[in-house]
Amino acid sequence: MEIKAKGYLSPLTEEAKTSLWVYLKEWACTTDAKRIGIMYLLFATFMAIWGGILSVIIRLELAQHGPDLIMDASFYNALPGMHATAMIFFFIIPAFTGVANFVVPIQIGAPDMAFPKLNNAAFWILPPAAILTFAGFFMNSLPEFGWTAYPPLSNSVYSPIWGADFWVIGLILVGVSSTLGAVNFLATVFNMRCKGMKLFQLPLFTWAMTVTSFLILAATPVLTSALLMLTFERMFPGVFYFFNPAGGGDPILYQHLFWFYSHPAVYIMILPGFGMVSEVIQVFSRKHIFGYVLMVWSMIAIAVLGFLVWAHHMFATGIALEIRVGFMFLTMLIAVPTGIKIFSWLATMWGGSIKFDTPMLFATAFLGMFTIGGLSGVVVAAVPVDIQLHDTYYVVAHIHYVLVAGSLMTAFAGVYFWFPKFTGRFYNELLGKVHFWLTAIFINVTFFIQHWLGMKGMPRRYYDYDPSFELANLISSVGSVVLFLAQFIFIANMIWSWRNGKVAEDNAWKDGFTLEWQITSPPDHHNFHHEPYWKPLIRQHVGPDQPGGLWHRYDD
Amino acid sequence: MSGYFNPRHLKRAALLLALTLALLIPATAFAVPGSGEFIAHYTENGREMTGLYNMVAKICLAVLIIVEVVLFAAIIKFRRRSDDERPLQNHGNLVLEIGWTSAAALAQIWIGVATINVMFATEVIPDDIDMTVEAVAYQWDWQFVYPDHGGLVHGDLVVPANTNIKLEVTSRDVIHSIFVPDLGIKMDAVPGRFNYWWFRADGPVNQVRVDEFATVERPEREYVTTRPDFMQTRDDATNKTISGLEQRVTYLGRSRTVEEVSPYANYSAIEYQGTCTELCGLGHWDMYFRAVVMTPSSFRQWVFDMQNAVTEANGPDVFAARCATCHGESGQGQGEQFPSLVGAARVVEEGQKDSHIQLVLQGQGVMPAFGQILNDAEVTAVVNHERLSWGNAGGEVTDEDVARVRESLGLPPFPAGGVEPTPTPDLIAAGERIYESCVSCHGRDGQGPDYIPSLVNNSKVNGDVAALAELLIKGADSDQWPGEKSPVARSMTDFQLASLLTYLRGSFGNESDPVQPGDIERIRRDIN
Amino acid sequence: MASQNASLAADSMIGEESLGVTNGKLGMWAFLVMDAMTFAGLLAGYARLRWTPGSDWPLPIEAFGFTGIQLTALNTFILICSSVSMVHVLAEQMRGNMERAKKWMLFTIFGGLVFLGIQGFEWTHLIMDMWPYLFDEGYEAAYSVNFAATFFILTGFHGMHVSVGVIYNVIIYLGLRSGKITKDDTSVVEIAGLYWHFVDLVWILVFTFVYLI
Amino acid sequence: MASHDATSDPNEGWGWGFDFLYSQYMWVWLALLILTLVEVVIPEPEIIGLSFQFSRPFVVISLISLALVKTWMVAWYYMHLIAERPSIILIACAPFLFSLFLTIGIFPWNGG
Repeated sequence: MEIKAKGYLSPLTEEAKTSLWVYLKEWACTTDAKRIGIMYLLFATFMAIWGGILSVIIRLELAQHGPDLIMDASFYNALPGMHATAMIFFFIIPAFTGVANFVVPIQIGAPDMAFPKLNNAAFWILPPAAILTFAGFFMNSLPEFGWTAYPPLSNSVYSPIWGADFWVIGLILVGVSSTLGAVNFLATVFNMRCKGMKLFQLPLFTWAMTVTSFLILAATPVLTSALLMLTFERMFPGVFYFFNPAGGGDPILYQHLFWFYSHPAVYIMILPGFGMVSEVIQVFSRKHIFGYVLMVWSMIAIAVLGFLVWAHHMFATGIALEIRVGFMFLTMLIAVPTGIKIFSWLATMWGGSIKFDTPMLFATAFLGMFTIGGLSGVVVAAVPVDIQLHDTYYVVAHIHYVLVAGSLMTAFAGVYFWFPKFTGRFYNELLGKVHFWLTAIFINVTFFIQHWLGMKGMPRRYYDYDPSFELANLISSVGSVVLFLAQFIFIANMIWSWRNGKVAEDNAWKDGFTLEWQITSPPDHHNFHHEPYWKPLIRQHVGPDQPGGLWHRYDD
Repeated sequence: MSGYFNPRHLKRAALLLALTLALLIPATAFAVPGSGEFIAHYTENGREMTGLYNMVAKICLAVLIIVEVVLFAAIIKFRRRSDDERPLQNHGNLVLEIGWTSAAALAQIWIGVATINVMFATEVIPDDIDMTVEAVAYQWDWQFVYPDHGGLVHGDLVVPANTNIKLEVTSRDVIHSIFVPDLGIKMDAVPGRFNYWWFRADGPVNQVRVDEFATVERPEREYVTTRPDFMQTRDDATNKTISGLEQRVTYLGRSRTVEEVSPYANYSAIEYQGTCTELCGLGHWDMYFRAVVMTPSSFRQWVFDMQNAVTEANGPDVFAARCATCHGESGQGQGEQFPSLVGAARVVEEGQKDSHIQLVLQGQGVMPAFGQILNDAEVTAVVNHERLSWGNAGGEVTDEDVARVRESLGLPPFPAGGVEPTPTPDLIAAGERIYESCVSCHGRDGQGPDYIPSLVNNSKVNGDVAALAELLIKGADSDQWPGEKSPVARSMTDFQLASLLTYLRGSFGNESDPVQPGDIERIRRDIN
Repeated sequence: MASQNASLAADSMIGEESLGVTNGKLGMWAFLVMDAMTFAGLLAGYARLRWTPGSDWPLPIEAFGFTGIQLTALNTFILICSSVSMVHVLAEQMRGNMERAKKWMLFTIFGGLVFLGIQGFEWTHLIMDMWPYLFDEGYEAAYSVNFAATFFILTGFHGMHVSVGVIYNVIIYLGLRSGKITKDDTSVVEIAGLYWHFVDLVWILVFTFVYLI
Repeated sequence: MASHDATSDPNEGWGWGFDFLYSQYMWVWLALLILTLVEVVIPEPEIIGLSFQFSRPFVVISLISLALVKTWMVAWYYMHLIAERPSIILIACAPFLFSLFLTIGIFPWNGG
């Protein structure tokens, strides 16, 4: 079999040209950030299907009152945690890391990442971590404490199962993988920018990845330390009682440490999406971003404030009133930079020339729907309201509006947007549009009704519920099944278009202005044939008759 | 720009319509009629929180509408019409940027200040707490302890209305969270610490309208809620006008079946559903309890009834409620964590009786200790059920065995505190107050005008209690008493009637035995 | 290969657009940020467990006794000396005195090993003599069991870092001895030094919080 | 200025010459040792024969500030922050800031 491929996809050695096995080995050992990025994306796709299957099982069980699909409550209890773990740690974060691996070095004009071998290692930590994390499925000992793993439920007394130990170790490994990735991104962005590219000239996606890497670097280790303590408590019962009140420990301490990571993790999962949407909106509106500097600073503000709000996940645990007031105010403050970003995107679109291809459709729908998730976040920031809604389906609706309508939709926007660069071919526009409409509509069908369920008092992670909630749950379940099935359109589109799509030019969307659009599609092994340079864009206000960056008005 | 009836434009309009449907309808439903709202209506604090939610939601809705309108306007107005279009560049507008930053900040400060007001109003525990209830969670049920009432222990949260109640929430094993949506109660139950919550429940709103004997007009309560729901889950408690149990819970999970007649049907009460909201293991979804709000007099009656109640322990029922979640309905167990009871050495061997009892009382590993959850009779019943069912033949244990093991382990007896009859002076004091409404006919000394029978040395008063009670409950139109004897006791609680009778039988020179509320309960049951 | 080209290119690209340090140094700093936060999580947990009212926490001075503090003060002294000798490795290497650099490196490794040895002795003493309840259910803990637990996890996690640091330094030493690390490869030694100094820095905090306060 | 420049001439690139640097390292070393001794004495003055005890708040505050001074010295001189650009100093300060947030947020104020 002969491997025919262009650009970075082409085999490096003569041997690999004829042998698929050697070619695959070449991929597995690659240090090329682009190939590693594609591997991240493939891995993330598999994990997304896996997490999706879990979520559909959950929804099917809940479609009707009474146990029907799963007869075993203990299996059901494990599912929400496993779904969350798969989606957060093995889908969204690796998916964004994948796109960033491909795009960030090119956007800053670098031939590769700063530590190519480390990059490969960081990726290869993930599959074994995934196997460990989900080992419970093969061993019939699933951890049943949700993805939050609050002790004492998760300690060795109440979860005396091996699956839980493997899950904890798996999560520590994921943490190591993502911190290594973050170290790499920071070194790359700070040290390997091409000539002329100052920090405040960086494309917004690269900025987003920089801020995200900082978040990962400072937040993930705290989760690691909490999980270390938990592991020791599990392994040596009778000696370590960090979180077990039976020995003077404090269950709330774990929650503090956990949320000190897991709140910034929310921004780890959404900031890259913000960056992607910024790129997509600029290109498809033919306008530069509105208020670039404020956009960057609002990202930094979100990141810093993100470290100061973790206790809003714990308002119902009985922490002191004054502390809750402080955390509430800081939480509400986060809405300010987020609002700035939303308004700036709107202002970017305003007065532009907007072309609604699939990436732009996803970006637009993201704007409309993420706002719902953001505003329901303001609602649950108010302490008395939050206490009532805590651990109900309202919170489920809120996080899914943020993570599905936010992270997932932006990831789709990004993948569609850079697909011509990844493969040198266009995706099928019709399939893309069908995929978009099904996704956008059924996200609302699935998750909107859950706000209502939460306000009526249906708690989360319930195997069975009051029959009076049946209709709403049925609607949500139907929505989730269609939403899940619609994603196969996307996968089919990607697979089909990779071989048969329309061939894309270098600047596939014609209006791309960042460096990745100035090189071949797909890029060659070392990205740039000549040392690139960056001509500073004009970031200040531009009058109607002055030249303005790449697209000044011809004449009207 | 070509004409408006260009088919391409029509197609785009259809797409826009679809986008509108996909985004705007659920979006506007976010905080306007149809979205549903809080159901925490039946406490003062709950109404404050609902009001706060409504306010925040309205602000958010306004922001949402602004964003969506601008978004749609941009979509419609600035879509690309020709390929060589080149828009005017602008890279920012300082005034605009400062404007929306400060507007967002101001809105947040507004919400924040309003929230803090509500927080201090609802969360600071007031000094005048009338009653304390300890809510103890365990895997997987609740236990409510009433330290003010002799350490009474009950599986449902029963409280008097219009009383400041302080809940002390804690857990025996893992983290749970108590949640009564209608009353706006939510607090994590963390092992090793007490969390506090307070509330003042409305209770049965129409308690005074007993059939035709409506005597007091009470204004209808103004509820903060005005928004209709697009889907109704439960009946609105405010719309009921019947006496007795105004609203009953219809679903209590799998381990508790909802009885045909609620155990609280005898009291003037209202029932709400309570649950656990923090993932706590296998039976997390099955931790329902009733939150019952009673009129204060009904509550006194209930306390008395509970203190005098003799529960008959039913082994299979106890097993279904406490053990079946893990060990399976027929003791088959689940996986390695939850061993099978069928043929297990501890369960079938004669010599392991004590160790079987000890395991139930103290628990082991995942298994909770039932020593403070089940009383001796219940432990005996459930142990015997396990030893004699599913083909097991392990020999019976007795209450004495359980008491002996409990003592040898140094465990405190359960339930703590004793069962005390209500003291007679209390009954007389209460009865004297109730008699005030009889004075107009019977006179302060029991001797009214000629046509009213005297109560002094009256054979009915001093005779059979059942007949006397029936007379007062049903009324009479007999030869002896022409005209009608009012059914004054129909709307009285057991406690009230018992105290009235005790007063009558112990005053005006009468010297008959006092009447306990429990007697009245039995009499009422016989009458019906 | 791509990686070689990339690293060559990376080195040649240090200029006004970079932070003025090598990729490796920047990467090590980023790694140290992460490591510092891990310790921060453990130390913050320690603070909470210790100062929760009713925690029954002994005063470390009394719980460890005179020998504990004095022995650990000696250990701190050894680690600081080892740290300063690491500085000398770099200084001598920059001057081209590779023989001296090797000697200082040996001294650094020796310091790390002595530190580990003393800590091992201390752990054994504590486990066998002070806290017999750890392995024998017949004994009762005299004070909060978290005192021992946090002690083990903090000093243990730090000890793990020292061990890794010793191995790292041995690798550097072997590189120096075999001549693979020449006087031009200062950045390799400097990065190893960063890690070693960080271990010292964390020990200063752990020593203060766990033993002294 | 940075270390890689030093490859051409070992005596250049650090900005202030090696002899000075050498002595500076040793001064810092000395200071660290003295501070360590002071740290040991503060909670237990009996070690050097003093018969009084410092008050608890003084012990806690002084020990924490001494530890911070020592860590600063190690980072500033031994880890060469003194010779780095502000951006690296910023990176180095970030975990300090965040762990401060963490500790303050986690500390059991009001009994946790």
